[in-house]
Amino acid sequence: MPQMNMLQAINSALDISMSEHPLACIFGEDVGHFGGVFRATSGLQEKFGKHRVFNTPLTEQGILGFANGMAAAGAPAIAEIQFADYIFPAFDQIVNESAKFRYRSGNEFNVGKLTIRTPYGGGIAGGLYHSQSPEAYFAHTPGLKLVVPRNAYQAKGLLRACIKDDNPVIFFEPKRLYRASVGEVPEGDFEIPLGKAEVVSQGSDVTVLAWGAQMEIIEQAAKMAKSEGISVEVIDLRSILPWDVETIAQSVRKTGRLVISHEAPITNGFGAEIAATIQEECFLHLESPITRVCGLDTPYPLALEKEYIPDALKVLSAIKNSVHF
Amino acid sequence: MPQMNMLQAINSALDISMSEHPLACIFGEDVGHFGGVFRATSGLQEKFGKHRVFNTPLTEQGILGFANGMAAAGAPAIAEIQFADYIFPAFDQIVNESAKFRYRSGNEFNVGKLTIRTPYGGGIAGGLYHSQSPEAYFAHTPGLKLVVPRNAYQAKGLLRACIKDDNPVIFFEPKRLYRASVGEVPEGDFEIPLGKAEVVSQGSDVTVLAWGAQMEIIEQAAKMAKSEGISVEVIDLRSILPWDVETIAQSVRKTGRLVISHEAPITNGFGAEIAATIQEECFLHLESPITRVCGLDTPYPLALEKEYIPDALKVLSAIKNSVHF
Amino acid sequence: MTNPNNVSLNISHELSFIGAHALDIPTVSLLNSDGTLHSDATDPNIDQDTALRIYKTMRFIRALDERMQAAQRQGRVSFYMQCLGEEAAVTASAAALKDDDMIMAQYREQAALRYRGFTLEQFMNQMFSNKEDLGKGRQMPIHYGSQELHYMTISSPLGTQIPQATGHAYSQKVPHIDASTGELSSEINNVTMCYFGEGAASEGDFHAGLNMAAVHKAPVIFFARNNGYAISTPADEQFAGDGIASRGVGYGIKTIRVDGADALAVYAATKEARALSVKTGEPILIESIAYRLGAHSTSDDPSGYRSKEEEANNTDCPIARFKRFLLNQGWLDEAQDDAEDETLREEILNALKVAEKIEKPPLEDLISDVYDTPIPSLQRQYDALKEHIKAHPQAYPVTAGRIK
Amino acid sequence: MTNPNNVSLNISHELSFIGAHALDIPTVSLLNSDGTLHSDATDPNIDQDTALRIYKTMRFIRALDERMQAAQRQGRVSFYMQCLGEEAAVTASAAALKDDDMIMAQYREQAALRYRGFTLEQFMNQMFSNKEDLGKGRQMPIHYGSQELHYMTISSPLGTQIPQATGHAYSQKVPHIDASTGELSSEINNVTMCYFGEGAASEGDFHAGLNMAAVHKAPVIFFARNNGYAISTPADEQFAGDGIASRGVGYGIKTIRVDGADALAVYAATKEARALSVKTGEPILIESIAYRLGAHSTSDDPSGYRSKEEEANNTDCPIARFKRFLLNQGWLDEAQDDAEDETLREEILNALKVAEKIEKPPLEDLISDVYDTPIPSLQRQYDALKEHIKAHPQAYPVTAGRIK
Ligand SMILES: Cc1ncc(C[n+]2csc(CCOP(=O)(O)OP(=O)(O)O)c2C)c(N)n1
Ligand SMILES: Cc1ncc(C[n+]2csc(CCOP(=O)(O)OP(=O)(O)O)c2C)c(N)n1
Ligand SMILES: [Mg+2]
Ligand SMILES: [Mg+2]
Repeated sequence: MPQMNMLQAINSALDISMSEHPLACIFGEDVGHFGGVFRATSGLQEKFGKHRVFNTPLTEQGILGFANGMAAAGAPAIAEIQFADYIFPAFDQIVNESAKFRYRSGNEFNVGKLTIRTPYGGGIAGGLYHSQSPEAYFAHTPGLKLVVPRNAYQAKGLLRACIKDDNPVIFFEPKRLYRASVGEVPEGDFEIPLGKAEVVSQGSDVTVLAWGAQMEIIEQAAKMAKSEGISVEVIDLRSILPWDVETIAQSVRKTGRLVISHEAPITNGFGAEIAATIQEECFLHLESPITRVCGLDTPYPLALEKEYIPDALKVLSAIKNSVHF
Repeated sequence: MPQMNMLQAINSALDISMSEHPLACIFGEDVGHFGGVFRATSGLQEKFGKHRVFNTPLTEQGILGFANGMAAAGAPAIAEIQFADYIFPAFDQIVNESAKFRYRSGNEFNVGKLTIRTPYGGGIAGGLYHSQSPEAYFAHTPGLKLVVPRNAYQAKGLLRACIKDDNPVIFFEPKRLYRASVGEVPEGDFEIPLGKAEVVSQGSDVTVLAWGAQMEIIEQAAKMAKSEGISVEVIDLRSILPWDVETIAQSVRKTGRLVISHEAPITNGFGAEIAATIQEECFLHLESPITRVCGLDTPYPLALEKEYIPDALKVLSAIKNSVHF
Repeated sequence: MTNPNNVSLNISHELSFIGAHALDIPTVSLLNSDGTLHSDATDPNIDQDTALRIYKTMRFIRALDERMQAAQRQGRVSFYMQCLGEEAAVTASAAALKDDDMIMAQYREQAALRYRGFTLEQFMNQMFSNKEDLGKGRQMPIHYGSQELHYMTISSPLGTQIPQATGHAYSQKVPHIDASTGELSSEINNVTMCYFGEGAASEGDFHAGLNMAAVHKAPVIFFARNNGYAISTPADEQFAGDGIASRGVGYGIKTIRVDGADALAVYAATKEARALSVKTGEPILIESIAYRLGAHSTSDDPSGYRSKEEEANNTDCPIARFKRFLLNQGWLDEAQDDAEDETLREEILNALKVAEKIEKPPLEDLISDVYDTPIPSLQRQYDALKEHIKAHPQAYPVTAGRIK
Repeated sequence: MTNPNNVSLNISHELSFIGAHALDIPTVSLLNSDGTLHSDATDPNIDQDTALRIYKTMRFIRALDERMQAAQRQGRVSFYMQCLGEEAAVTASAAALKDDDMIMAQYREQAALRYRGFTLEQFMNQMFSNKEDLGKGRQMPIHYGSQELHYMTISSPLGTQIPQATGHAYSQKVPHIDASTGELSSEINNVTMCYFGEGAASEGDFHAGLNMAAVHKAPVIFFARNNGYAISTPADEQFAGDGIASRGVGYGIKTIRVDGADALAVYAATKEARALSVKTGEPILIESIAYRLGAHSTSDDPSGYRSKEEEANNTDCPIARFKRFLLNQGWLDEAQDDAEDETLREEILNALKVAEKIEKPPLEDLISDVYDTPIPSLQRQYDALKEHIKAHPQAYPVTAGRIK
């Protein structure tokens, strides 16, 4: 199997998707000839033509409005938002339109063919507006699916599933890993099912859960914990909506403990939903409170980013507190 | 004390605020001569002039952009979004701008003088787009304050506090109660502090928590529970951000049980944050899982609204399940 | 414009500003108020069938609007919006399209849907959100939609359909593009028709939709209904340019302004716009000028914000004008028309009585269509709700009896 | 326009479209490339002090840009954006303002801030996000701001400052309105200056900001920097109208297009715009045409998206042109100027070396300014963080030693 980094894996998933459907289009700011500011769409305009892979004017609400209309016409619409921090001008088109299109029309119309790709997350000295992890803003919206890959392999398989899924999906790409995550990825087509978490490594003392770039951090914390004699079950949630309650609950029934970690600010992040649901599902099995290790409740900082982020040391302390409660 | 309905109470708070500061302005769609589609700003243009109380063009992002600029200039900017369902085009201006203005500038600039008023909530046969309760979408945003009054008295006192507070605040008005909630409200100025929940009635078996229009529902459920011998402590959260962890935790430490109810869809609603925090704060005191009685995870429906809403019967069952766990 | 900044290249050494209203934009009108063509007007040569179809659609909508306005006053429906004054703008523009051109409307365009053949029963079922409603009873009255008739279901948030129409139209163009040259290889089959009010044109989505359509040459017709008001907000508190038409040049979009109470002018302009658009792919902006003769909706009373004088000066009925044209042409028998109108009004009342008695959608429809298939958490919520309703059937009379 | 639809009233009976580029918009240029005034040009009669202040600002910014671009290549700062080619557009427009007119810029307008007196140290402290940075080290390099200098802190999301500038300007007008007549009772003290790129002008916020300014007559100058590119996207994939200036008429805003590499033209146009605006309250749109001579930022390489030929055809240096003017006027001594430039470049390097060594902001600044005072939950998070850092000082070397 060839080695690919995450950008190559994404590019490959896009390439296959464009070949699959003659009406499929990829569009967004700078995605055309330039191939996107991170080069995820590199080479695709040359291959599929300027009419199918193109730059848009600089308007996120327009990109999503355009994408909704294209998807409503039955064509796969693959829209890129250059940074997840800039998805908010499109919030109305996503939350009030994409998510509600099928329901409000009684299934006369739908935008199931819509996929939104957007790089998210911190750790790149990006400050307030090149670091946000806005998944929780969308998680309160029935009608959307939300997916976050943790590495190159997952990125290709999950993105293909997102594009083929008949619902509007937002695919959050951990930009810190774009070039850093390299691994074996099949050249050909494959899919990883949406809505299923993955137990990345088994353990018995505590369940630790994250998604996307944060997986690297919790895996590191799990290793540190192991050296202190704590056995951690590491889970990658992968899909935020729908999310895999059963896999998490099963793990927590076994370990009796849960630590959730995400980069976004703690208050009303998606960790809140997981904690709320799991304390109910596993009430009689919990041996310590469910803990969240997350970003602080501030905008994303720059100079003090290291202090801000939920790093492995912070996750490790939470693991220890949970086990020694 | 005079009797006022909630609209009159709001109007009175606005009137006092406009008199207080010569640069204060009220603006939004149809708020001018017409006095707003619900008439909350009725009579104010006549009193303070067309230059201080005025209609805007139909653009929510513009209203909030304009409001941010005015507040940054040091003038109290009181913006109305006609329905909370239409606040999403302004999401970027609120979440990326208002909330981060002070932080990103190192306090060189701030929009503390911004207040956003918007009618929210269901129960008025409004369907998808005249019924939403979007508070949780904003609750994940450090820098904002969020406030919801439950009756006319609270509306006046809290709105005055919002306008005087030196941070951007969203004031969600339960439109179902605009005319229905009538009570004694002081003619003159008074304030109710932000960030403080109120124990509306004391009880010992279970704590039931809500905010805004949903308070009426849980009070009704508490009465029904009482007739079945269950003693309910009823709490009005009042402020979503910052929220009063201490008052809730204290109550739950006493009752050992918590039921949270809100109109918005359950997944990642603000109930999730409360449950996540309280299971951690009160882990050793909880005698049953924290339960949420909320809207279903669908867009807000019309014909089957009665089935959809978290009504008193559903809250009552949750209370009973919690007590008999 | 072949320079990097994409601007015209004439240089001036004199400091002078372009006037705030530098364009002179006329309103195209073809029919006199007496139903005769202006002497110097371009005759659009409308055929008798089309003309009668337009007329009957307008007459139907007027009757429906009057009946439903009254029904709302009686408390039989919760909400209604009339098209009064804008029937010609909507109907004649829809008539200039092919019946399978997608229409993406705002909400006051029921006449376009009727023109396509939406039945009286379908209108009623939607307004009573009963189980026969194509929309499954989920939206407020007047939020119609029909896949079969290529009429996108109405969405309340204003302006959102504008960039959507651009994307929709663009997608229809894609198969007609020669990948090697980037040029059109054939005429495009369909345009997308996008209606919106002069109020909604203030939304950011308007800007995005028109700009993207111009840049990407999407075959979309932007039909701005300037009826003078957005609820209570008059047009001069909505914009300071010369109507909506003055914006066309800012996007590089060919534009025309028409008298929206003149069915012939609207028909002719839209037909020409469509012909241009399918040939070149380019979007066209049409601004229709007609006064909103009625209230914004049943929730409002315009006497609170507009004067009796203004209302008295603006009473132009587009149906009456077009009727005079038809009578002049000898295409209409007035007595027969009156009789048909009478019958129609009875049919409407009867249909209303039928629709209001049809039961509401079943409980399943509370959760279907959120996704293509319900996700597990929603299915669990639904199962719990079913149990709850079964335990308290008296509290949920609409659905309790029908739960399986 | 005194009719309910707020449109001009001329009627036409002929079906014809307004052309997509119906306006003829010239570019105002005053200075020849040799630094002489065009023979038929309006002389703005700039005074020597202002001219020299403009020149020295431009020279400073050019030196700073070159130094910081290199510093980024050396890995000393993470990011930088040059103003190359647009120095005259930014500096001369700022020079036409009063120093206490608020400037709300996009990010490439460091020259305006320098013109106001932002010190070399202040620039450096921001770029190194050290504890002396007015912004407390929270934003990426080049996100400057200064309350004292009336320069609103830069915000990365594009276009957001446009409607904000409208609201800000409107608020400055309020005290000058006579409540009884609604008219201005005196000249307005200040305008608000709003800079943005031709790319950002595609955002919905642009539409909202300009429309609201026109309707509410807010004294704001919209200064569109059309430099041909938005990162890699060329202007002809950004809009299809004639530049940004063609949009003015759509909002009813007086508009002018200037040669942005011509400091005199920019100065004259902005001065005139300001004078109009403080008198009437009305907004003005200025489009500046200048080519982005450099890369978008240090993160990009334009050779991937624009041709060598194009770059070779666009090399107009605004500083050189203005320098020739100054020399012609006899206001500048070239040898002295060269020497000053030399010294300046050394000062910049030294300041960089100082700033990069100043320590980062203290831990408190991680949570201050989220609110006016920290809310309880954030205070708890902070306390926990402090304990954590105290327990692991080696992992947080930047702050650990300074925690109280
Ligand atoms: C985004 C959004 N904001 C506000 C509203 C509330 N609203 C409904 S109709 C309307 C006025 C629309 O006026 P216009 O576009 O001129 O259409 P008309 O009613 O005149 O046909 C408003 C403000 C809405 N539906 N959507
Ligand atoms: C809302 C938003 N979308 C996207 C971006 C990413 N971005 C930063 S600069 C830029 C191009 C801006 O071009 P233009 O407005 O022409 O200004 P210029 O760089 O040419 O001065 C883009 C797309 C952003 N900062 N904000
Ligand atoms: Mg209107
Ligand atoms: Mg540019």
